[in-house]
Amino acid sequence: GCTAKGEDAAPASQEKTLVVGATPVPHSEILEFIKPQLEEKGIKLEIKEFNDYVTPNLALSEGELDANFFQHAPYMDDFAAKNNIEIVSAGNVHVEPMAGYSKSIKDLQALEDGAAVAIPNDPTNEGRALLLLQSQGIIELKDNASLSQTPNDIVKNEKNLSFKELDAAQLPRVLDDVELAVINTNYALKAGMNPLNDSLFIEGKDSPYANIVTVRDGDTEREDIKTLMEVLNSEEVKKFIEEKYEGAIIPAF
Amino acid sequence: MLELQKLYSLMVPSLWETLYMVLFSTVFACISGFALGVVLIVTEKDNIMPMPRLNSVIGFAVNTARSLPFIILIIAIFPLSRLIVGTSIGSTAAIVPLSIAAAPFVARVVESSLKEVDKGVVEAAMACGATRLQIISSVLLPEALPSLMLGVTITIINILGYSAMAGAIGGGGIGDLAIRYGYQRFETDVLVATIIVLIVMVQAIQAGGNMLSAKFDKR
Amino acid sequence: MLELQKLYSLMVPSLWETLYMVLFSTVFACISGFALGVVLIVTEKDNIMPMPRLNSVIGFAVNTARSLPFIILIIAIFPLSRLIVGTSIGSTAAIVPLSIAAAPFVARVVESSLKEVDKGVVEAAMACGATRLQIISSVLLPEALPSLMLGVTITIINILGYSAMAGAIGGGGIGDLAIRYGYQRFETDVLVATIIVLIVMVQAIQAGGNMLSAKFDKR
Amino acid sequence: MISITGLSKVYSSSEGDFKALSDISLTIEDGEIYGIIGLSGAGKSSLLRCINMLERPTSGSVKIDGVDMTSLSESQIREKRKKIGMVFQHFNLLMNSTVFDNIAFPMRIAKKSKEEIRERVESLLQTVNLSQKANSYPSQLSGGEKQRVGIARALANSPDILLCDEATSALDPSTTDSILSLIRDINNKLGITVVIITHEMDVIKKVCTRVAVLEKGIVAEEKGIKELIKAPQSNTARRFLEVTGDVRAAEAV
Amino acid sequence: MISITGLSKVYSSSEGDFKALSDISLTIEDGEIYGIIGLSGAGKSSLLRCINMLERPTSGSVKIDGVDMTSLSESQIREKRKKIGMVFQHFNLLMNSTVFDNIAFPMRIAKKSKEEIRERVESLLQTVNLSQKANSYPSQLSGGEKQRVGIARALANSPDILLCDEATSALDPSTTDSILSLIRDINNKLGITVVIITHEMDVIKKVCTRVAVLEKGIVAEEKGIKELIKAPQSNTARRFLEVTGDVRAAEAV
Ligand SMILES: Nc1ncnc2c1ncn2[C@@H]1O[C@H](COP(=O)(O)OP(=O)(O)OP(=O)(O)O)[C@@H](O)[C@H]1O
Ligand SMILES: Nc1ncnc2c1ncn2[C@@H]1O[C@H](COP(=O)(O)OP(=O)(O)OP(=O)(O)O)[C@@H](O)[C@H]1O
Ligand SMILES: [Mg+2]
Ligand SMILES: [Mg+2]
Repeated sequence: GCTAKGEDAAPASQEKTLVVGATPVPHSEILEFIKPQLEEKGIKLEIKEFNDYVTPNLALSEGELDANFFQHAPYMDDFAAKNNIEIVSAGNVHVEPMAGYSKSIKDLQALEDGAAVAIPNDPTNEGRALLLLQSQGIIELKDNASLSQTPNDIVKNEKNLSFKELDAAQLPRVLDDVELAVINTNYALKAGMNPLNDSLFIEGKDSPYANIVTVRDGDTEREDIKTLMEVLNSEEVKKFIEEKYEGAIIPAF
Repeated sequence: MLELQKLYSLMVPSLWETLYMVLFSTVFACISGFALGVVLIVTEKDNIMPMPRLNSVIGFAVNTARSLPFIILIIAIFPLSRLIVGTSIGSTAAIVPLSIAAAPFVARVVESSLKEVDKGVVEAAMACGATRLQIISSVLLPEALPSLMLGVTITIINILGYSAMAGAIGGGGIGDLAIRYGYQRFETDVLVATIIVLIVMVQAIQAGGNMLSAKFDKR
Repeated sequence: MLELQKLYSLMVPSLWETLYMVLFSTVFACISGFALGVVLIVTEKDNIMPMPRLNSVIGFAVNTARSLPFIILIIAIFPLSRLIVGTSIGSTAAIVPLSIAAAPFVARVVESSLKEVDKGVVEAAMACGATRLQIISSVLLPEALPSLMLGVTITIINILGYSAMAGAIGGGGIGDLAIRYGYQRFETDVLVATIIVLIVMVQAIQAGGNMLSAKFDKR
Repeated sequence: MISITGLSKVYSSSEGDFKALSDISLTIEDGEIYGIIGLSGAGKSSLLRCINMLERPTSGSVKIDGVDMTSLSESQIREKRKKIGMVFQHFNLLMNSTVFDNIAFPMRIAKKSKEEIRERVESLLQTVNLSQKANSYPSQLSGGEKQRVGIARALANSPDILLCDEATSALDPSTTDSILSLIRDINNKLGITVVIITHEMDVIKKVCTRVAVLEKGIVAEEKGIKELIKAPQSNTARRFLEVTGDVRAAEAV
Repeated sequence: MISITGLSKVYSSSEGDFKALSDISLTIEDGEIYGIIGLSGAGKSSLLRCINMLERPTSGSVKIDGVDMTSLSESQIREKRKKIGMVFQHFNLLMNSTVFDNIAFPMRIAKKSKEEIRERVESLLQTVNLSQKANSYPSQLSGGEKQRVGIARALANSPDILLCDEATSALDPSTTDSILSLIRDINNKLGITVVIITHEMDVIKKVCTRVAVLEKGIVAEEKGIKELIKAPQSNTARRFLEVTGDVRAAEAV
């Protein structure tokens, strides 16, 4: 299986199949939304849902997928460098600003000494959460940019915060157990919180973490990929994202 | 109405994926696990084919396979999956790591079942001039059958549990549905529905296993 | 040098977390699993305390606990964890779902071991006027001891495997380290180190289990 | 006194029912040594097992000292059984316990003191000539040695009734003789009631006061041992005596 | 011809070594029915099990028809064993196989044809009077019935040598008699060699040509049955004969 399914579509059939890997929320939901539009343009979209941040990239580079849609550019770059594979962005789709939530405090200054802070434990989110906390001035990190940082890379922690690294989807569920949790917007939304109203702080709209569609190097000019990006960056999708995610997920095109 | 329809359209393919993955993984895990387990038993010292070196090597391999966290196992055998099923993602690809994770488990279960076979009966077979293979096939396995059935039942339910992790490589299935919709999307109705289906499946597997085991138990 | 130091500072606490989680989970899972397994056996029809209704209820409970994908089990018992250990995150909190996931497994393993005990010996105990509890404690358990040891060994290794998933609620441990650093962050040195540690642990557990089982096997 | 009235036992299996005992009525007086003989499969073991309710009779009653065993509760049966020793045809020893612990078993069940147990077991070990093997496990014993452990175990609690299912069949004549003397002794001294199944006419002749002859699940005849030898009525009894030379073949026809 | 030379057997266990047989030398001629007697624990079963190598002798040799069994390879021993039937003291039946399948077992091992197996098993079932129980499982049989299955199984492959470890101890005298007749018959007709361990002097007297008397692991005496009865030398032999009334107690002292 060296050739992607999209490429070996027989001329007999007009329909091309595009296999795209995605994580469930919101990526796969957005893809699900554009399925009919792509169909009209003669592209059959096959969504493969992943529960993991490593396998979709590997599967992409191996040609098992035509594209994937789950990560932001900094993570992709880091991944590509570490694994020596050539994958590139085909374009931005949306930004999921991360935000800090708490049930016990209303103001970050009220954070007690030694408080427990929950952050996501996966590499696309953990470093990002820490950088967000640094931008709030409560910790200092070794590096001002590196995404691969963990609590071990904290150089200054005046409040002696104790960090709990949890599965991202757990975070909304453990707000009772910690003072502060840095939660991805999609999970906060699903758990019934509104990032705009309920959060203590939130990433700015200029976040570098726009979620991208990733393809193998050289595929950006492929017709079907171009069509995919066209549809993803259409007004309908913008409206869909804005309506469905109530402003907590922001279109980045 | 719409909700039900959505539920249905989610559940049905997942159910098939689960059945597909669990069925094939069980078959492969049992074949290799039985082979490994039998070798583990018969090559023990004082057993019918003492080969302590081989025994240690296989024991080590079995232990190693059981040491790896499942997700790491999945990645470690990517090349193997591709070689065997031509792809490293999807339900079919998930069968490879599932089988490999379950086989050593089966091996240990088989080992512990076969150990319970009365040594006197094995002696009786030896006294007839039975070869080792004959002893295995005509004495050890049939005499341990009820216990093996229960072991296989435990294995199938274990594989079903592990299959929930097949989502990491896009394997899908009921457990993955529970995780993706119930856990990650917070959709309680899907969660409840998947869990009911899972409970029914486990219940059925266990009941079937118990029944077969009792049926073959003539002691 | 620095690398080694970093490795060391990552590994040592993780190792303790793993030992802590596995040890306590094993103890709790075994206590409850043995109790459930024994009840499952003795309440069977034709056994020493036939109570088919109770048997079905417990069988159902055991099956249900085994139906849930581990991550779902974790969130399902959040309230319980909070009640018992005061929090739902961290190594201590992870012990609750680990024990609950392993207990029904132990129950099935115990059930299948106890089934192998010679009925004649149970009869001999009955003929002496032994109570059911005495039959369980003085006949079933000691006679099944070697097989139970192997079952507990399988369980411990299973719990070790599951403990890798404790990372989801910040439980930490070697398996989680392997996943987060070795797998997700591609730090090969951490991956290799953790896997070596895991292999050594599994190897030691299995060797210990085999030894104890053989030691108590006087047949 | 053990009185059995109208007892039958049917074994049900998927292949159909098998009537092993039908309408057995017998009375065994206190202090008797009562023999049961019969061809292989005649129902001897089944009958013996019905006496202590190891096998529930399908119909009929078994009264011990006037108490109907079939009407007792589980716990009442247990109490009764503590005073009934049983030697099994297949020994049924605990494989993972030593000879000592096997013999001590019924006393531990009856919660005797450690001291008492040790003394009694040691004296029993001497009686059955197994002191050397106290710490051996059953798998290290010869057939006869296992049987002697079974006999010692049956005697451990100083029972009022002793049920022996071919207790001496694995023993050489000399060991058999010493076991029989032992049984006769305790019977004389303590007045215990003994029920013996045996194939060996020698055993019957040596110790039994009365004998029941079973034939295909019914009592073919029952009488004092002397009368039996003098005038066997049933075919089985005649054949038993003929084989051992007590009745000449000619007479038997 | 079976010739045993300087055979000893030591059982090692954690509690120390136990010498069950020491320096046994015996010759059993072809076509003989050879008896082995001795007290319980004397080493009879151990000796018998050394003949077909179920127990590896610690030292010494066992020659069958001139071939030293101890020097054979596993597969050569297997071939030899196909012509050696064995009846076990504890039956050792397959619990999950029917009576029929248990008896068929050695023939299946020897890859006999289905037809041949069916015929032979049916005739053996008739011989041991178990045709009714062909489809029963061992757990549904009485002790004597199990033993008869064991005997039928040992005869299934029409062996040249038959090793019987107390093959009739669980049988009533009449069944014993018919089994013994059977053994004598096949011995007469086919010239098979039979080695019998028994506690029953009746059995010895009825079928054996020669007898070895074991005492604590050594051969105390070995002679023709008539000479043994006339002039027993060993204590054991005297006691055996005394108990069965062949020698009066007075003479024995
Ligand atoms: N595996 C073993 N380990 C240690 N001792 C053993 C083992 N097997 C047998 N023995 C001992 O060896 C001796 C001889 O045993 P064997 O079974 O040959 O006796 P036997 O003459 O057949 O006696 P019986 O008539 O009681 O069957 C016995 O004292 C027994 O305790
Ligand atoms: N569980 C069972 N199921 C079916 N039939 C049985 C069962 N147990 C015993 N029987 C049958 O009942 C009959 C009587 O068995 P029992 O064991 O009482 O015989 P026995 O007189 O003790 O014979 P033996 O002298 O051979 O030990 C036998 O024919 C046997 O096959
Ligand atoms: Mg019987
Ligand atoms: Mg013996």
